[in-house]
Amino acid sequence: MVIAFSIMLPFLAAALIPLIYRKFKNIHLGWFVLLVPVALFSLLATYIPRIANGEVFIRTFEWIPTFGINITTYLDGLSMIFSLLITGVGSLVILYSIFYLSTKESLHHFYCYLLLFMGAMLGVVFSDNLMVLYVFWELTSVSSFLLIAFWHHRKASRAGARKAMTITVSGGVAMLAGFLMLYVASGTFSIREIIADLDVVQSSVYFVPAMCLVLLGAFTKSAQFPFHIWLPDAMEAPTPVSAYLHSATMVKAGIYLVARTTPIFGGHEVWFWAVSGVGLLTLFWGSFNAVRQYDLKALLAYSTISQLGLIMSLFGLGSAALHFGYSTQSVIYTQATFAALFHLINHSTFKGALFMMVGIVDHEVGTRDIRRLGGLMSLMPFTFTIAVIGSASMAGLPPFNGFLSKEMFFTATLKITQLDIFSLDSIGLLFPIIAWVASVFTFIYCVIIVMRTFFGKIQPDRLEKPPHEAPFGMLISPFILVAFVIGIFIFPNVLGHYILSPAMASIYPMFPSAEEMTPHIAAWHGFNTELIMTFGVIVVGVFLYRTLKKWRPLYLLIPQSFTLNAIYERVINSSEGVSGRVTNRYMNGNLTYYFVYIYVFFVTLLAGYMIYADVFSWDPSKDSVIEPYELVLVFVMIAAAIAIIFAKQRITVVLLNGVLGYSVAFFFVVFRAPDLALTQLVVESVTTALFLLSFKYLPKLKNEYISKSWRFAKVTISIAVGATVTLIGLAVMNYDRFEPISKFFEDSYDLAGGKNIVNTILGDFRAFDTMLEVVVLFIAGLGVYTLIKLKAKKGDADVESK
Amino acid sequence: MLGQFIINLFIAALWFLLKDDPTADFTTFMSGFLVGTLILYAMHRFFGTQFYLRRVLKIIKLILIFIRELLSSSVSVLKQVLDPQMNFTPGIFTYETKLEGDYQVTTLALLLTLTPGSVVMEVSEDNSTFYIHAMDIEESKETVLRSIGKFERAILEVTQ
Amino acid sequence: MNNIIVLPMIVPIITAALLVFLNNNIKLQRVVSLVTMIFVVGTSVVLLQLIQTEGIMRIDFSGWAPPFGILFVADSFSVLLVLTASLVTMFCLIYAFSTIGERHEKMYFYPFVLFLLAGVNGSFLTGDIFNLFVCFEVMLLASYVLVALGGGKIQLRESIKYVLINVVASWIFLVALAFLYGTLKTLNMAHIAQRVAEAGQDPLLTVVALVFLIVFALKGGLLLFFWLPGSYSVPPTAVQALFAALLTKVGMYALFRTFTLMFPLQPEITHTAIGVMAGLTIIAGCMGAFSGRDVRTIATYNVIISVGFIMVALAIGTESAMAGAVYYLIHDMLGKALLFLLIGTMVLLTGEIVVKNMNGLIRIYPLFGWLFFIMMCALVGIPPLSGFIGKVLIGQGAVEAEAYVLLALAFGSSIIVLYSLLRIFLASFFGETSINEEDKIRMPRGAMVSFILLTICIVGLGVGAEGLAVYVNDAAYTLSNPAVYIDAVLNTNK
Amino acid sequence: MKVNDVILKSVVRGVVFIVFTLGMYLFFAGHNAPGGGFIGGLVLGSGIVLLYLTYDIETVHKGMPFDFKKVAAIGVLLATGSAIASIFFDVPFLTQTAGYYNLPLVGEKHLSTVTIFEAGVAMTVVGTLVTIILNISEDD
Amino acid sequence: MNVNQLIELMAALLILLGAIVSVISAFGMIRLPDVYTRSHAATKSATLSVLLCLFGGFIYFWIHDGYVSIRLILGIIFVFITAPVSGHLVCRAAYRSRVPLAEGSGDDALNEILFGEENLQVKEEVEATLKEIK
Amino acid sequence: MESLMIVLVGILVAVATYLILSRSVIRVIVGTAILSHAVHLLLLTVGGLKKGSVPLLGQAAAPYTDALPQALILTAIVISFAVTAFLLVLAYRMYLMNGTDDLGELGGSSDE
Amino acid sequence: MIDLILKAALVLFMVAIGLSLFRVIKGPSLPDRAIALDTIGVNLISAIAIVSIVLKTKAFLEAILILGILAFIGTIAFSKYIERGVIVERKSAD
Ligand code: NA
Ligand code: NA
Repeated sequence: MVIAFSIMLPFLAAALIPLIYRKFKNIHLGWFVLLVPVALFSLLATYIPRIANGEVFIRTFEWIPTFGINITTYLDGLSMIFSLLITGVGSLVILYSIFYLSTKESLHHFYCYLLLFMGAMLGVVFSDNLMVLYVFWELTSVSSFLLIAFWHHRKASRAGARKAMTITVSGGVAMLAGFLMLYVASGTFSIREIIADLDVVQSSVYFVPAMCLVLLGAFTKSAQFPFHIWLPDAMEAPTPVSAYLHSATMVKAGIYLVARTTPIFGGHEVWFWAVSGVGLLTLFWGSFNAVRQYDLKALLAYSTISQLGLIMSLFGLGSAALHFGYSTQSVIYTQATFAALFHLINHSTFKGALFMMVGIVDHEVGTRDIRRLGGLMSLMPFTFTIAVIGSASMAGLPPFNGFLSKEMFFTATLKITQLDIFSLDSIGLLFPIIAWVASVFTFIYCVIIVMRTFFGKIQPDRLEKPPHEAPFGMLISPFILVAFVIGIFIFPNVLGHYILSPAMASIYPMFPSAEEMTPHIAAWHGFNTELIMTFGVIVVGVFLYRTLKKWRPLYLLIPQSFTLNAIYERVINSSEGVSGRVTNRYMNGNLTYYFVYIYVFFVTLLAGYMIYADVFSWDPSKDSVIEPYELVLVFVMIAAAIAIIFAKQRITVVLLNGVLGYSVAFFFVVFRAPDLALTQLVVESVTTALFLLSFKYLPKLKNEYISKSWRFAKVTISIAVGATVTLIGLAVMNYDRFEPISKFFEDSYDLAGGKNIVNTILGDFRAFDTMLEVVVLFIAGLGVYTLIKLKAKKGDADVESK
Repeated sequence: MLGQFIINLFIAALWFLLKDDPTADFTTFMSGFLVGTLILYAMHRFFGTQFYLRRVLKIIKLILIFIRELLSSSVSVLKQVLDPQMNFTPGIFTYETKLEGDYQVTTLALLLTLTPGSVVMEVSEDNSTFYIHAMDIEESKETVLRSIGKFERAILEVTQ
Repeated sequence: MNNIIVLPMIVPIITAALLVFLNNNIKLQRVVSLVTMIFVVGTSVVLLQLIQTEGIMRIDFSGWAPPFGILFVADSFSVLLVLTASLVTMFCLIYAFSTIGERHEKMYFYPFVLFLLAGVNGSFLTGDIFNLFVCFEVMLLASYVLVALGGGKIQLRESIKYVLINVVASWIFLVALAFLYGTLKTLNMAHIAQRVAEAGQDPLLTVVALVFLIVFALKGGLLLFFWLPGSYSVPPTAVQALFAALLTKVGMYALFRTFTLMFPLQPEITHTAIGVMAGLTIIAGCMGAFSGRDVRTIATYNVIISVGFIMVALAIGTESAMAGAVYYLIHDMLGKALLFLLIGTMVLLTGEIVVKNMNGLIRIYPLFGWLFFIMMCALVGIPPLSGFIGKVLIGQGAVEAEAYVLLALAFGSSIIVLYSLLRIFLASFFGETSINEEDKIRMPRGAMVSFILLTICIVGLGVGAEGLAVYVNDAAYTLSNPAVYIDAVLNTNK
Repeated sequence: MKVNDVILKSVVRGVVFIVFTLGMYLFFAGHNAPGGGFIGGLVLGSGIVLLYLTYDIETVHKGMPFDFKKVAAIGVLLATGSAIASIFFDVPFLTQTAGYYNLPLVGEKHLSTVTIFEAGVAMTVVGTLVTIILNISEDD
Repeated sequence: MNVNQLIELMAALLILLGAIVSVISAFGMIRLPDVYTRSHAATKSATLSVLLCLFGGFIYFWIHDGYVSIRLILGIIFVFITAPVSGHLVCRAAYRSRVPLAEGSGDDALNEILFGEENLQVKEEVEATLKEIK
Repeated sequence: MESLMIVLVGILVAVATYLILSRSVIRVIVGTAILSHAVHLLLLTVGGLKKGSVPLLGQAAAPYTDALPQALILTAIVISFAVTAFLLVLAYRMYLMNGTDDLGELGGSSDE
Repeated sequence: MIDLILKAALVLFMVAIGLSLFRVIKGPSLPDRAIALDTIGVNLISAIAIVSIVLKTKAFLEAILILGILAFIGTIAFSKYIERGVIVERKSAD
């Protein structure tokens, strides 16, 4: 109940915002909003001890039980980590935003979206039901969209929002498909139930496809290569949003998903390679690209991508432990997962601080471009402190928490090379190498952040505002985060025991003891390979930073048009172009073309199938005799019909049509249908009269010039259509399995009191048809009336029909 | 004329009712009508007008005249159609009629048009002049004029 | 007596005919048509409830037992559609009250709308294939008039294309009926199903089924949708919305009945064909929506996409796909009506149709903008809005049937839907406002009412999906077990 | 010279009665012989059209001052009304009742609601036919 | 062969005669030189043929079935009355819409009355141009 | 006779198709009219031709020809009449507004 | 015997219709077509009468009268169209 309340509270608060906004105009809306995450954080924190004791909290509320979609809230170690991050970082970000955003902004929108996001994110991590998880998952995309587009008068904001939404929702759709496969394989949407009955899923044909689809969802959300391209553009959002969604929480939803489904998919080769491979690639690509950025926020965005890759790859490495089932050996590989969880938290602390730092700089000097920044150290000492601590932690330097998890990451990559599964023995060495190279780049951009912003010469003329230190309120949140950065370094095992260990139990539910998988974290762990690697990073990093000017042009060697972003734009644009051209080509507004498509389809489908199934049959023996006068009439009709084609004058066309109609009437006579004959005669006459009446307003027939090939096509299509109808008709005539139901109507006199069978059918047996046919006629008559009486006024350029 | 006819119908109906026969049908009614005709004939002088069936007889006479004309001149048109040389000169001529009133004029025009060899193309606004198209103006003008005379007389007889 | 089944069709007809006498009293016309719609909606709800207790209901007109007479059959599938169609029509009428204008109202606008609905409801309810043709014609004739009503140059130009294609399609329908009668010698849909089963659907019957496929594909916009984009973008907004909500649905409904009830026995031919057509429809719709530059083009191609989406369910044919299709049909009627009402109102307010020429509407009309946003999310299938559950169930069916290509196309299409609608939202609602506060056109009050009601339905259908689940499941069960339907119709003891 | 339509007008004055009589006959004969509401309506409509052809719109309208749209609407109401009436007697929709009624003066007669239905059909046909032809002719 | 059969045969022969007349007049429709002459062939001979036919039919039903067909009689009367009106109207319309008489036609009493003024105008114009040329 | 009628129907359908593929609206409308003729004949033919007498009880002896298709055709005739009437008026209104009845010249792809 | 005669007559009527059809197609003037069409109608009347005899039914006799009416109306309409361009007139001002 409490958990459900935690999910609901932000939504309720969001709903109340318009009210509060109107009531308390002179109090910053953020203060009210701040209550929500603070309350939730405190509430959740009370659960920490019980979670650490291995308790879990489950509760099910029925939503759509018919289709197995129920809101099952589930609080365990894994969701605890994330929920604490969401509410904790959330509190700090809102506090920060109170000083960052002026009351002139449309705050009610901002906080509404933010609360929406918070609720959705809590929903994601608390949901056991895959469908409900998906519901909240998409809600995070939506609220993220709204937040990115917060300053929607900016073109870049709109573009960024669109890109983010398109990519994350696409991933979500793929994930949905994956979930559905899991459902079909397992018969349940409950993650716990799936895990409880793993064999069924793992032996199903859907296993690998489902895994890949779920990963697509995770990778797009967590900005993994090559889907990361939305994240830099998402930096158009206000900085608190970037700090919150696009570094601390939402982008980690993908990681959460990977962690959550590791018990299901982990241990499979595809999972291992996909998660760790993509993660490592993202780690490298993000750090590599961060170095070339001039915008501090863009730099942080790429750094976030890179760090997310790091965490992702660690989960991938850790999943290998599941391959063996439980053994003491496997515990070694679970360390990677532990490191992942650890770094997840660490990253939130230092990256949150850094984002806020950048926000402060932006706020106070009006630019984030490192080419215009410099020398701010003395003017903004507190901000500088935050920057140094955050960057150092990110670079993996002691005495900050980043150092600990970074070392553990190196350990994991080194350990994995020892495995002889998944062909790791041959190419496993790539892991530590790439990890190291990426760390070098990480080091470089961390140095860039600090050096280019706070050292060097100040350039006041290139800044928007005269620089000075940020107001106190704005500094509170980053300082709290920085405090965590240091605090965790000092007391890592508190975190390990109370927070990380229960999460390990969630990821490896089949392993008996979580304590066993919880290593003792120590800053000093001997003079080992990892430490050498760290030294190497520093040495090479410093060297490369010094020579940055010399090798930076190397980035230019990658042509602008080959960046992923450019390719994305190009694919979108060119497919838009192609789609437009193709669509306009066939939907060209010319009715004749449409008829050609229809007829060609008609002939292809029907004749095609008839040839395929050999449906032709013809048996004239049952036919009635052909009287000579009938034959003559048939020829008259054919002659009239063909003459219509060649007729030059419209009146000829219409009169010949009349001849056809009269001939049809005569056939009705010959074939014993008196009512039809009467009706047809009158109707045909009236129709002909209507033609003549409307000729007053219609032009004379023109000589239609048509090319030979088009005429040939027309003739071919026409003959094909006619032939198809004829062939089906002949086969139909030869089909006599069933007796017509009409015998029944021959009792019309007894049943309906009429001797004219046709009339009794029309007036009684099928009177409903007649009733409606009268309605049809009436509509047509009324329609003709309105068509003539209600004319568009001339010069009335109504947009309605533009 | 109409009055007499209605009385005749009335008598027939009376007869029909008086018979009080459940199987009464059209023949009963016809016999009643016949009886009525007899009665009317006996009493027509009281009405001060002609016996109405006399006019019916005249109508029949008119029709007979017409049918004879129709047949005789049909043959001539058919001949002309089948004549390989097609030796005739069509044309339009006028005719002043003595008849007056819409119905008289109309009847004459109908009869004229029905007889082959002539079609009434226009009637002047005062209903006095017919413009007639003739198949063979030289030959048929005479015969047409002769028939017109006959028709005019017959029509006058009927309507007076 | 089950006479109640006929009310959703006959009451609109009678009202329409009565309104002809009131054409100068506009207020009264509005009241009467609204009351009629409320009545029809109420009747449908009652009917839906009755079916749950009494099973499939039918009314044999004049008391002639099937297969000889005409009858209406009410199962959950048809009544759900009747209910939705009537609801949507009611909302569109409310919209029309404040937007359509006196000229149209005096020219029998309301009667034509009611006739349209009568045709639609009749098509959903009839159990006789020839009567289906007649009901189609009632609907089509009304739509012909509505599409051309009061039209200028372009409206008439598109109208004639629409009418001509549909006329040809109708005559092909008759050809199909002739072939059907020539082979099966009966017209009652259940009886047809029985005879087809008896004959084992031999190839000739499949040919007949394929002719019906072509006919209903034309009507439903499945692959043969060429009439659709032009005609959907020219009439007045209320009419556009009605068209978008109702017209293709009737064709799709007929396809469902044809290939689940009457000709279900050669799925390797018929359902494969439907699957291929559905896939191509999705692709074509996506291309159109993706490249569209004006709001109407984007909206109309979205209609085409959803046709493909729903037909994927038919091609898949599992029970969950059927349930999904039912949900999605309901969702799509509501959603497309709202979409067209909203974009029509955008055009009305700005006098523009090209997306990039409208800007910043959300500042002037905030609620309007957010309703658009919600509608967009619903159409994309973002939970917990209406498109979600249908999409999930269809996807589930696709997975069960291992129809991965269709699954990919169907799910992929929602991304294009998103992309295309985002284009509108971002460009037209977001961005700098180009209209001054003073110059702004007042939002018609009735319009807002209809938007809000439709949005409530959309949200309600998503969040309260369970509320409909019992009906939807029943509908899906009947669709995948035609014997239930056949038995209900041909069992004369009832 | 102005056109003199004396022949046409005189003939039509007589002929139109034949047409109307035939129309009525067909309408009533329908149940047992060819005919019925639809054909009857068509023939009656043709008769009215014949009048319009012979005379001008105003003259005919003076003699028949109907709004033919409303005639058609009444027809629809009659047809649907006779159908829906059965609902109130708790018999299936569209059920036609027929019976032998002893009417004063006319005697025992076979009367059926089908006749009302067919009358509705006929009126709709007449109304629609005339509406269409008149409106096209009047368009300018 | 009894009397009835004989009469039936007569009726059939009447019909055949009607058919022959019809074919000949249709032949006339093809052969004759202008509308007016063709209308002679059409409206009259065709009328004659239909009358023969209907009369034959009337007799046949009367004799064979003992059925006096009021409808046939009405039909005969109707055709009788309306056929000439049709012929008259079409010819008049043709003339007024300036369909020319065939080459080699004789007098044309109508031309002057209907188109007199116009003809005069045309004549004046022609004379004026002739003067100019001179 | 049935086969001959089916062939006739096929020919009419072919002619109708040819006309429907024309550019002139009048030809297309006449095409639809011819198509409806063809369809009515087809409906009549599938019911079987000359298999019985006129479906009037008492006036002819059983067996009667299949009356059901006749009733269907009657309905179809009425509907096609209604449609054609509306179509004609729509066509000329369209012509008066657009100044052309040529479907090729009308143009109008949806993204104007 | 009678049957044979009647069928021969029918064939002749069909031939007559065919010949008239030629005139409908060929024209050249509108009145030509009108006349030819009228002739076709009248020939159809005869043909229906004969078919009625052949089929031994009275069911089609109404058709004869109707056809007569229609041919008449049609011809009036046609000739008015030819003559005045309009079919149904408004009361002329003078
Ligand atoms: Na009838
Ligand atoms: Na814009």
